[in-house]
Amino acid sequence: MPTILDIRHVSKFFGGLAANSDVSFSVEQGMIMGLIGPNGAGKTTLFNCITGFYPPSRGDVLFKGVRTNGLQPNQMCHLGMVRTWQKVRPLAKMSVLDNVMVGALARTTRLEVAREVATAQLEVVRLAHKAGAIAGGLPIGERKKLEVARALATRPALLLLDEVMGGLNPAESEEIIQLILELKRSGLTQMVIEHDMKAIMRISDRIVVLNSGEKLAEGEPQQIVNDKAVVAAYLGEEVA
Amino acid sequence: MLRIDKLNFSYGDLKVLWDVDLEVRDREIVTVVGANGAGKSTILKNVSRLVRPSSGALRFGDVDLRRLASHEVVELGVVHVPEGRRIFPEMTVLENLRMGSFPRATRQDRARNIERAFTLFPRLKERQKQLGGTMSGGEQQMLAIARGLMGNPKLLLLDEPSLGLSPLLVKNIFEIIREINRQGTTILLVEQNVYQSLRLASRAYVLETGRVVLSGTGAELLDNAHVKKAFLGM
Amino acid sequence: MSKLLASALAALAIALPDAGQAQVKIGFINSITGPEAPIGENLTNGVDLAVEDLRKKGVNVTVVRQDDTGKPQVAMSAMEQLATGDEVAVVVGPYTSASSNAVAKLAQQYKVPQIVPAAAKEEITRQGYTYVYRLNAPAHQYAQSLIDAALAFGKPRSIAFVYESTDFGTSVTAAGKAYAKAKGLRIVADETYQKGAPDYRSTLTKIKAAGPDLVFMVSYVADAILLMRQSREVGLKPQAFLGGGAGFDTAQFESERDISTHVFSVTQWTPESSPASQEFERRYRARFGKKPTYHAACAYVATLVAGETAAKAGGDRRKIQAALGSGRWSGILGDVKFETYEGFTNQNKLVMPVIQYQGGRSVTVFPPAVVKAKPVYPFPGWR
Amino acid sequence: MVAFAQSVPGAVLILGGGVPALAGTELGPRMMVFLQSVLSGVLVGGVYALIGIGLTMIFGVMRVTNFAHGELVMLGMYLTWGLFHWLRLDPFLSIVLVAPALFLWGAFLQRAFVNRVLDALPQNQILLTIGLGLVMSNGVMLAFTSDYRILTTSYSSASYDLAGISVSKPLLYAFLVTVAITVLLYGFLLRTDTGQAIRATAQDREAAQLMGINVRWTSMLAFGIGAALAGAAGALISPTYYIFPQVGSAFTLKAFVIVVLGGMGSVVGATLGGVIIGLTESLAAVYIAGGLKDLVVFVLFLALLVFKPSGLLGKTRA
Amino acid sequence: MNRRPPPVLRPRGVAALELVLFAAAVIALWCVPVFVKKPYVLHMGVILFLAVIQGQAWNVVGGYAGQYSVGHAAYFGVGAYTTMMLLELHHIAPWWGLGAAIANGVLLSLIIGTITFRLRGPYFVLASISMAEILRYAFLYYKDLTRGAEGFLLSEIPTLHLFGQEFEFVTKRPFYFVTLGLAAITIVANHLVQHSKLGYYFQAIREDQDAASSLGIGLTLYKSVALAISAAFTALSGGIYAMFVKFIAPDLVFGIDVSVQFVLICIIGGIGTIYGPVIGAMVLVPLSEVLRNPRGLVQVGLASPDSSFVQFVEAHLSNAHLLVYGVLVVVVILFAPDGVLGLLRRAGARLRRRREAQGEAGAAGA
Repeated sequence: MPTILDIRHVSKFFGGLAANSDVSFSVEQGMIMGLIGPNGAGKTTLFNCITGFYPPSRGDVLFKGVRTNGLQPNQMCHLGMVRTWQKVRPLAKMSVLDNVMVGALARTTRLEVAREVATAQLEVVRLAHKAGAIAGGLPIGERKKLEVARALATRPALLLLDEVMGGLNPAESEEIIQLILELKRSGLTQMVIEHDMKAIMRISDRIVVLNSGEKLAEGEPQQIVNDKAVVAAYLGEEVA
Repeated sequence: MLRIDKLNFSYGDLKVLWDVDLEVRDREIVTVVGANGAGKSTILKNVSRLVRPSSGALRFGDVDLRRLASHEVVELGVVHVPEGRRIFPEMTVLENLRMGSFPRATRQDRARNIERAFTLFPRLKERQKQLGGTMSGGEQQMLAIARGLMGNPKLLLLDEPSLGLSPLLVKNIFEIIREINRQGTTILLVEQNVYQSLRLASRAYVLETGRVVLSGTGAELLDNAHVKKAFLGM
Repeated sequence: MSKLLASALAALAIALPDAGQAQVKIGFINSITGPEAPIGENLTNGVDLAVEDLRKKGVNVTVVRQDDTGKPQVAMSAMEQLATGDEVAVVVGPYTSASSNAVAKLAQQYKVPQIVPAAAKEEITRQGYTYVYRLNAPAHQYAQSLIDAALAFGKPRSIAFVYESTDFGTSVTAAGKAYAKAKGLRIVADETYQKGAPDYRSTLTKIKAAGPDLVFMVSYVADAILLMRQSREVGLKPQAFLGGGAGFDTAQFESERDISTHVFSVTQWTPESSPASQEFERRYRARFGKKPTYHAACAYVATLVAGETAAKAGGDRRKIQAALGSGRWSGILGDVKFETYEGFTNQNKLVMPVIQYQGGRSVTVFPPAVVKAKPVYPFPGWR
Repeated sequence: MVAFAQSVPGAVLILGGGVPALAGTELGPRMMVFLQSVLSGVLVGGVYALIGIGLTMIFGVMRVTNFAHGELVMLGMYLTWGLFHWLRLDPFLSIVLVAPALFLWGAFLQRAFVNRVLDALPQNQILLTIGLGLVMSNGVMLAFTSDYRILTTSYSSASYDLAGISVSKPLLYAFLVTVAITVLLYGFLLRTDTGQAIRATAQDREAAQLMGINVRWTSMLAFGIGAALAGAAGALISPTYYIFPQVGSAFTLKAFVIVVLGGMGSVVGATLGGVIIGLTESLAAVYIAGGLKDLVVFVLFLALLVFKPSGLLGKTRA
Repeated sequence: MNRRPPPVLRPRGVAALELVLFAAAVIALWCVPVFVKKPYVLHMGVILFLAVIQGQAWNVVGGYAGQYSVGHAAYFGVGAYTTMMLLELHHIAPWWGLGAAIANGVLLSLIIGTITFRLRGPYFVLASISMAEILRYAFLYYKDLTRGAEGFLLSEIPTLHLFGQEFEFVTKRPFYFVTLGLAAITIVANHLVQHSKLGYYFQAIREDQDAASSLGIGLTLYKSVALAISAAFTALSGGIYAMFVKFIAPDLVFGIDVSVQFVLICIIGGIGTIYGPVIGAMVLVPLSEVLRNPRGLVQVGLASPDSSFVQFVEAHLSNAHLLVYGVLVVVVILFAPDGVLGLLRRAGARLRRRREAQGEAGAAGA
């Protein structure tokens, strides 16, 4: 499988503080890459560096083989990379359909086309029955789905999901997991930040573990679970 | 001393805590462990009245905490050392400490408490004129705890004191927590660092997605396989 | 609140219409509120006295008052209202140059005779308007009288101008600069300032450094006082301070003895000018408890002229216009006649006396024909 | 944040920075003009600083941009004028009445209005305070008409002579009182528990609550103090200014320029900003044009917003 | 029991009804001068329509795109001065002048946008105010170019020859028709913009700039477009205002109160809606006019000249219109942040719910 995203020695400093330091890994087309780590490990910062919200302080991000440092998020979107947010950001006063249409309009200027795409995406996330509702009024589970639908409507090649299951009840989480797996089957590459370990172990093809901004480990889920360093990062050191 | 019954809490429509029961007895160290986002910090915020619960009872001794404002809880002797230290960055170490004894009743002990803080954390004595914001993470954590102690707490709520600290410092902090407890302060500790905090705890609760799934003495839980599973998803 | 209520009730009581008699309706646009209000008050008082006199003569006048707050656009809508809504026969006012000029255009358009009592801007009577009559002397005379006086008293060689960036300030200064140049005076400073930010110390310091023999200032009330205060502060000491009318010729300015003493100003009228004027001053003082300014005198005369003419013409605007053009009146402003000369249309020729504040009151010091006291020149310095 | 460095940079520093440019020449008339305008600028700037400090207190503690700040200055001016006019109370003495009155008024405004929009969109806060400003200025206009008022005291146009440079007495008094108030305020904020509680609230509202600080109360206090400082500034400039209902809006804008210049929320920054704006106005009036001094201030402001958005002393802007 | 149906998209019928109502309103207003001859009524109409245009214009950038400019006087003033100066100094007829006004407004918006769109929140507001103030001071100072505070007084508007007809801009009538037409056009244009990709993007930017950016929306580009559209209409209204009022000066057209008024029209009516500015204008314009000039009521025939209300207002409240604005803003922000329209909508929803509840109760009873 060809590489779609290549992260090379990326560091991000805020003042003197390193939120990411020297992180490297690559994501292959069609896979699901899990990104985990304790609070404050720098996962969201890395997402921000990849999607153009921050320029990396050092290192390069290559998307589809092109160096994208310094590009703006909207340019990244047009290149085919889109993200969701840990804290959902619905366009609160717009309807659900309008939210998704905004995403779809990245690829068309015609509203009818965008409406069709959006309606289809709402079907995919099973939110079609709420098309006319105001986005700000949805319960959290549906807002998370809306985020995904809106991102999908931009027709991405790579989807970055930031804690899309956070705050959901088990049934809702399961629904999202099925959705992610379905998207994978349709060939979409995904990168997933998640705290629900059960879920991330189930869906990921590979996992990168960040700790205090550095890459601690990378491998398949089973490798990660048995990695001493990872266990220590999560449970604290076993001090004799 | 502290009794939480059937506590439910939501951020907007995002439900974070489901029917949490929790008890802290005099002189105990009680630990709440759980993964990120499990709702540990939210319990503490409910106790210190930074947030308002949807339902449930919160009692400190005979006092119904639900009737009080944040600053009144502090005056009762329940002091919350928040996650991320939250020291006042533009104030000196000494000023930060002084703020810790803002409640009128504690001001008379100010000098003595500052002495105690400097004994516990000699580092702070060296840095007393320095601005809080310019100190290292470990120093800030020490300051945050020291500042909490300035309010003569009967019950100290500690939120993730080990977060982002080097292993050596973590060990140090845990020793100090034990010392504080030995001097007579009851402690409710919220931690990610499962092993160390369980080892410290008289009793502990395991929180998973907003629910208490396990409780027992620290030692019991250390041996429980479920704990590891809850954290690593195995 | 209770005061408001009381007057609301009073309003109810007053609201009974005068029945019977044929009336003359005069529109009066004035700066009743706003920065020029202290001057506007003088005009109002003048109009009130004129109405009294007209009633005595059997002319039953109704004055429809409009406040333009000193703003031309408000004055214009007031004029529209008077012309089309209230159907007045003739309009007196407004006070400020900017407002008068704007209203003049409408007066011409709606064919409503307008008598301008005290606005200086040259253009008002230079545009060939046949319905606009001006009682007072225009801007260039302010400047000419003052500069002539200074040249008669001493040998100034240079002059500095400080003026408010308003229509009035700009037009008087423009005329002043032209006249100063013609008289061989060197212009060493030309400084405008904005109303509402009254810190002129830097500007005045700059002028002090330029060392002019004459300092010519144009401003409305509050600024005039502050300009002189700050001149005193920074120790500005020319041969003479020339105040271009308006704010420099008010009771309030006069009462600020510390700073007004020895300042020259120019005026359209002084109480000393004739026995009739003295009588007017006496009446005015008795009625309003203060000294009348030229604004009051001008408004008084303008209203008398308007009322009499309108009464004779039976309120017909066209006839009033004709009568104003051909009429001749005499009173406290001397002889009034609206003439057409040197590019002016319907402009009353008025000699502007120069006054100086001496010992807390103003005295006429120029031209020689009307002099009442000796000028103090050069400026002896601040006390 | 109500930021405090341990040292207080003074106007002396600025004077010292400006003079050497012309050093070596004799005190010719040009030098005199320069020094005179620097001096006037610094004196006026001191009073500006007081207005700015008031605004920055309010912003620092509540994150509310108070667009009615100039109107508070205006109220201070009218109160002073009234006390002088009816009771013959000296404007500088009247501060002891004006500042507490404005304190109460500010605390009331905070409690009754501003408090309700603390969590609203920033633009709604702005509009609310603009609305309050309109109510204040036009309420005053209704009560007092829009006439310009002027205060005449025995020292209205008096001055000291300092080696040929004139020092306006009322301005000098105003400056000295400003310095005294500022020093008292610094002392209050740095040394007292209440003052420190205000700073703590500004730096971290939630953490302050956890220290047992009643943040609702500190917010009211901060707004009250901010208003009192604005009122005091109004009283201080009354003897050298004129007073009319709309005088406030110019001060609002100026105060914002000052506060942004110094870094929003920084008291030291506001002090510095006030003096810089006073100087800029004064020098611009002399070396560019009197009619352009306000324009120069705004251009400076925009340039700063664009190139150094955190202000001269500010660190970050979240 | 019947479960409430899921919310559906607005049916086409509603849109059609809206169109019909809109057209009917415009036609009805168009006929007003046939029946009402009083110039004062037409005068009020013109002021009202201008306010509608200004509110619509501000709404594009402030209401839809969420960029709270409190410096729109800049575009208004530039529009007014462009039209007036071309006419007075170069004898260029105002219909060309208005085109130039729009062009200058757009040009200015690009400059201002470049500077201010880097800023957010209060900083953006302050920067926008500053830009208008800079222009005001510049127009006051450079009097060789602008005549400074003296301003411009319109001499005469040339006769317009169009379709073989002559139009004289002397009375209020032609202004009434022109401003009514433009107000209608503005509303339609705004409606079209909001129902296009642009409109969607503007709203997305308002709701969440970061989210919008991540969805492929170039923030600077689309904010600039919104500002340019807004500036164009504002400049146009400025040009017409100059022609109508016949006098302009820097304080009059560049003042902060002008900018604030534009915002108020939208806030009071309902921000970010097509009819909000219309309602806002309908509330604000008559209100301020009655307070400023209560005798207008007499002219319109709504009050007798001797009525105590007129006398009272004249005696005490003639300068209170800004006070009332202030009170309105405070009340609206505190109690009806969505404006009058939002209030009406909420009341409507409550009524509908009550009726539904009654219907259900009735059904249950039967």
